[in-house]
Amino acid sequence: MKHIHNFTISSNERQNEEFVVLTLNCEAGELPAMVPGQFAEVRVPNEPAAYLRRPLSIHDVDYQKRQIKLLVQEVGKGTRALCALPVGSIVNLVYPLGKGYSLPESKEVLLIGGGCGVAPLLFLGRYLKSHSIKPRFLIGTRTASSLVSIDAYRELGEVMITTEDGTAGTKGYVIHHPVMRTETPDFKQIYTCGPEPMMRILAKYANKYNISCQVSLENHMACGIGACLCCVTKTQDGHKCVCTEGPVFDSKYLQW
Amino acid sequence: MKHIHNFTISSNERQNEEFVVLTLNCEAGELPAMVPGQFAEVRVPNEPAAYLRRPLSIHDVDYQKRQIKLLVQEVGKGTRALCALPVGSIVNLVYPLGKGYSLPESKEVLLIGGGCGVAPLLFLGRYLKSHSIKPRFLIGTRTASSLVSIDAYRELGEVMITTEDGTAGTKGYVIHHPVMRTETPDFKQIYTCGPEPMMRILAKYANKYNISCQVSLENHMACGIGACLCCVTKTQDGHKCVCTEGPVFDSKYLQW
Amino acid sequence: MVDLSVKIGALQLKNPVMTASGTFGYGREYEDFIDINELGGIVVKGTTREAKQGNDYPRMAETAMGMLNAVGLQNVGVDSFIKDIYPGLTKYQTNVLVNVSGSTIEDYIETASKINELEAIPGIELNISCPNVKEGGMAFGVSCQSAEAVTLAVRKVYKKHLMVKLSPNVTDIVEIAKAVEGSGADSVSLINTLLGMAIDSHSRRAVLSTVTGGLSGPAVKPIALRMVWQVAKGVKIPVIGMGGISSAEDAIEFLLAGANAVQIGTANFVDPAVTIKVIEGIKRYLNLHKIESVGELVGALSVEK
Amino acid sequence: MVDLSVKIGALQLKNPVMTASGTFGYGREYEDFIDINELGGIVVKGTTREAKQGNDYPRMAETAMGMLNAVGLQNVGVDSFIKDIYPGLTKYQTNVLVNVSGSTIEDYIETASKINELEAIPGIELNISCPNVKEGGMAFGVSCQSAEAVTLAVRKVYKKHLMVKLSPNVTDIVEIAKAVEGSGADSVSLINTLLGMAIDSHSRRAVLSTVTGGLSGPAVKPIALRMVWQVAKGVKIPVIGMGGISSAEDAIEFLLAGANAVQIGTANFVDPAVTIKVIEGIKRYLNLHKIESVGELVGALSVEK
Ligand SMILES: Cc1cc2nc3c(=O)[nH]c(=O)nc-3n(C[C@H](O)[C@H](O)[C@H](O)COP(=O)(O)OP(=O)(O)OC[C@H]3O[C@@H](n4cnc5c(N)ncnc54)[C@H](O)[C@@H]3O)c2cc1C
Ligand SMILES: Cc1cc2nc3c(=O)[nH]c(=O)nc-3n(C[C@H](O)[C@H](O)[C@H](O)COP(=O)(O)OP(=O)(O)OC[C@H]3O[C@@H](n4cnc5c(N)ncnc54)[C@H](O)[C@@H]3O)c2cc1C
Ligand SMILES: Cc1cc2nc3c(=O)[nH]c(=O)nc-3n(C[C@H](O)[C@H](O)[C@H](O)COP(=O)(O)O)c2cc1C
Ligand SMILES: Cc1cc2nc3c(=O)[nH]c(=O)nc-3n(C[C@H](O)[C@H](O)[C@H](O)COP(=O)(O)O)c2cc1C
Ligand code: FES
Ligand code: FES
Repeated sequence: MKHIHNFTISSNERQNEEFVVLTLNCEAGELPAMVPGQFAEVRVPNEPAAYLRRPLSIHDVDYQKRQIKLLVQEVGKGTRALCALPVGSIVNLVYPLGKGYSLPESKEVLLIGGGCGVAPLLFLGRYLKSHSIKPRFLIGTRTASSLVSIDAYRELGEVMITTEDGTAGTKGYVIHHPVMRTETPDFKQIYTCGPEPMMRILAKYANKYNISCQVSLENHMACGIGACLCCVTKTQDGHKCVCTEGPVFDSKYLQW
Repeated sequence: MKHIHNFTISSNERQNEEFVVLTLNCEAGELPAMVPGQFAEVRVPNEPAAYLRRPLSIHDVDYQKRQIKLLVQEVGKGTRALCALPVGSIVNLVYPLGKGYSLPESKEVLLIGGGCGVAPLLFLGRYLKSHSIKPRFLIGTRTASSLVSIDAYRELGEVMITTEDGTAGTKGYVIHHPVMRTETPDFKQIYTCGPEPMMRILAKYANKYNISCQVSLENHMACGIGACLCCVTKTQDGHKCVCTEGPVFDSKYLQW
Repeated sequence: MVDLSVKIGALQLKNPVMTASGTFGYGREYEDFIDINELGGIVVKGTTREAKQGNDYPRMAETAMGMLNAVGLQNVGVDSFIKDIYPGLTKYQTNVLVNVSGSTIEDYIETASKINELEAIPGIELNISCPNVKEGGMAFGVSCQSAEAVTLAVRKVYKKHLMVKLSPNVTDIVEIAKAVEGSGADSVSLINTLLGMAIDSHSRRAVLSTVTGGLSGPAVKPIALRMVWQVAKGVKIPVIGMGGISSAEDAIEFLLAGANAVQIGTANFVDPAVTIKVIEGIKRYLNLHKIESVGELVGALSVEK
Repeated sequence: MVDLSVKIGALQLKNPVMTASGTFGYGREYEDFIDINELGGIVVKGTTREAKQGNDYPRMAETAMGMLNAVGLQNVGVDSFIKDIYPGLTKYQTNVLVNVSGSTIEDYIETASKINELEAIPGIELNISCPNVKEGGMAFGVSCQSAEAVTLAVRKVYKKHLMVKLSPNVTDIVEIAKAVEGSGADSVSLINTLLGMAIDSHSRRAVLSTVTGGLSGPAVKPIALRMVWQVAKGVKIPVIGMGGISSAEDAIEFLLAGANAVQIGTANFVDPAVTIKVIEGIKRYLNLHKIESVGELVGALSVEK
């Protein structure tokens, strides 16, 4: 069941130049059950230039504290305004939306994130762990200082890193990491979220090695609930809405 | 010379349910010289519904501290947003605009304010006093709790009050106050700002007793600088812009 | 108790608030947020003779207090609508209208006559104003002759309430409204979206795959209100007003301008419960102003000085 | 150094940023805020044969990211303009265009021929699109025949740059643009305001004394951009784009859509220094993208997928 709830910002932690983690407390009471990969449509308060809501992944959940976390990358007017909100601000969310990641058939999983695509992977890691699956993370960024929440991932499992400039981990893209370069990958399931070019390469990789691959797509959304049909992606069954049929898809289902 | 300056809100003092006094510090340096009755076009920050600037009178000035005060009555989206601004907020002003009140020929003056029309009278009182004219105030409101800044006026001169419900001062409108009801008024100049019906009555009164009367008009403004011609009022010379030819007019000049 | 009910020809609405086609899916998308049965009516997605895949992605762009869309009438087609979707709509205790689109007059006739058979659908909204498909829609809505032709043709096969949705992308919308009135329309609804465009200055590309798209949301309200006012003065059939309505005040403005009912579109995306809030707000307004029936507001605008 | 200069027919602009008529007074209103000489040009207030008192108050209403105005061409008339205002304009080192309005073709001819004599005025903008006066203006701009007639007539008496300002309140703006091109216009500017309306729901009255008025500001940008794109593809003469421009990005979008220059209107009210900021922003953009001349942006929109 989807909800419209007001949340109060209880902390606003800047991670680096681009990223902020917002912790939101639900004013309305209990949080509904959520699945990693699901997202919220967030109303940006006090920003004349952001009329529509902004889709943001559930980064983390604490049902007991009635808290969710959002990891926000500042890319434009709406995300900038959100990242500037002081503690105590009220934000309105429509959530939880979309279909999240599903549990793997094999326990050998690799979670691969790039850019703001790392957002859903924390919640996913926690979720997998609670299902006795040990997550391993492969995080790719431009440079060391763009890495966020690494400590939180480390608490859950092994973290591998690539940076384009080599300032941390392996130099290059995620696909250049040693774990990806062996002819006998030691994982059977990829979960990924990040820039589309990265995910397309991973989808190809997964095909080649006959690995299952769940990708989470970004998309321009107006409603987030399947009503406007703005957010389509091409699938084997034609246009499908990313907001309701996704954002997580099996890569094989997409016309990539 | 008109300016575009950023100001920082250094205090936000709620007077009562409707009124707030904002103290603004000029970030750019020295304040330009201002005349009472002049106004600023204030950009309302973070309010999607207020696209255009809002005209607000200069309520008070402290050149040394580089401070101005605005007295804001909450009547709609823009004024509500301004009254909610926390200390430290930045607001942008185009100012000082329009023609203010001019010095009287006689020293016997009465300053009459109603509603948010009291705003320019504090600055005017101070200004008159600095020109060795003792201001007397007649303030009319709906009810006692709507009175604002009375102590500040008292510092400058005698303050007379009328309230519609009789909860303070004389019961009725300003025109019902004893000072207005004698056949030999002891003042030769009225300065007024307030609801138009009140000012029209005062203009008639002034005509009858051959008293000079300067009124400050409200008006829907887009630019505040004489460029759009939206803010006209009918005068003896046809349509004139309230923002540049006024807001203060000699009541005889208006087609009332 | 104030009376919120209105009549649009033979349609009895419990209140004047409907949802706009293409913004409310088939109703079910909003069931988690509101009770659909509390609405005056819903207009479901634009439906065509054959299934349509719609336009390529990207299909939307945000603009100042509005949005452009270029969905292009993606829908399952009338047959699949009747088989798979209609059964789910019969449960609603409100007026469910189907928005009918087409590229040729035959398309419109075919779709309308099929929907004519559906008991639980008391009316259709004839979309002759969609700016997002090359072949059709808007072409019909921008000339009197073609608007007349398609309305006459559909009127012959469609026996229930025939609402015709007008395009704002015209020099004289009253002329078109009169033409469809003269051709048998039971009511007119307006406005559909205004043809607009968005460009990304840095990539130097059009934002929408179709380059141009339809503008909706608060930005268009002043234009919509003007057109509703003009049309309401020009025709005798009921007028359903829309374009940027996001609050009870907005809705009341349209009623005052002469609309007998309103539709809410884009605002549903910003607040999925907006329709119910608008209904509550209209109730409050009537109580505040001591007006007994919402019908008294219709056309009650005073334009004297 | 990037090259910001553009040519509009015989007009040499130091940059593509002009101000829009009716929003910039006679320039002097902005002298405290910016150096007028840094602008590509200014278009002064709508000028008519006789002085006009304009419409009654209220003349403006704020709307979502925009405003309605119903000024109604208040101006001193062409004779007083020449005597009292023109001398003050001669000092500007930029293109000063006069916006010419009228109710009859004779009005336009009379005003244009008088302005033809003014040495310091290199061009006029023929306003056939003002929606705010009953008798004239827009009536000329909404049909090809009348647009043609007035352009032809003025072309005969006006020898310098003749820019014709188009109305967006039409079904097919390209058709009108082509008609004025064929009648001797040197350039077209667009868009003038869209006809809109505002209502105060509580007083149940129209906000404007004239009931309807002209909509401008960011709200209309998507529509303006679309029209500029269509017109630029349809005519060979230069196109001057406007409608909601408030930033350098906005201005660049219009250039990409095919405008050779832009005008800024309503945004001047929100920020009296906006024009200079837009010029600076265009400069920054060119440097960032390593583009040598602003002319390279004109029509450079990519619409391939
Ligand atoms: C399901 C989903 C989950 C997401 N999760 C996160 C998250 O957890 N953290 C995060 O930082 N971001 C996330 N995003 C991306 C985020 O929604 C966009 O960055 C945001 O909407 C941009 O808004 P803005 O106002 O800052 O940008 P704008 O000023 O509107 O635009 C800036 C740039 O962003 C692009 N853009 C705008 N909206 C979107 C959009 N919806 N999708 C993709 N690009 C867009 C524009 O084309 C433009 O290039 C998610 C997107 C989706 C669809
Ligand atoms: C020269 C001048 C000086 C002023 N000085 C002060 C002052 O010192 N303190 C103060 O509180 N107010 C002052 N006002 C009035 C103030 O500008 C308006 O109350 C304000 O603009 C309303 O904005 P809003 O967004 O709150 O209202 P909106 O939501 O825009 O509208 C609410 C109501 O206010 C009316 N309104 C909107 N704008 C104006 C306007 N410019 N003039 C008159 N009515 C308007 C609307 O018609 C509507 O009925 C002054 C006005 C002028 C012209
Ligand atoms: C995403 C989207 C899809 C739409 N699809 C349709 C449609 O299929 N048929 C139709 O007649 N109108 C369609 N419209 C137009 C709306 O029904 C409505 O006329 C318009 O959006 C103006 O109202 P609003 O400003 O309240 O949204 C669509 C609008 C949007 C935003
Ligand atoms: C207050 C006001 C007055 C205007 N007066 C005129 C005018 O006299 N002549 C004219 O051609 N256009 C006039 N316009 C239209 C503008 O020049 C411009 O075409 C329109 O506002 C769109 O641009 P913008 O969105 O940047 O304001 C006026 C616009 C406004 C807001
Ligand atoms: S965003 Fe509206 S359908 Fe997906
Ligand atoms: S507000 Fe623009 S001229 Fe007065």
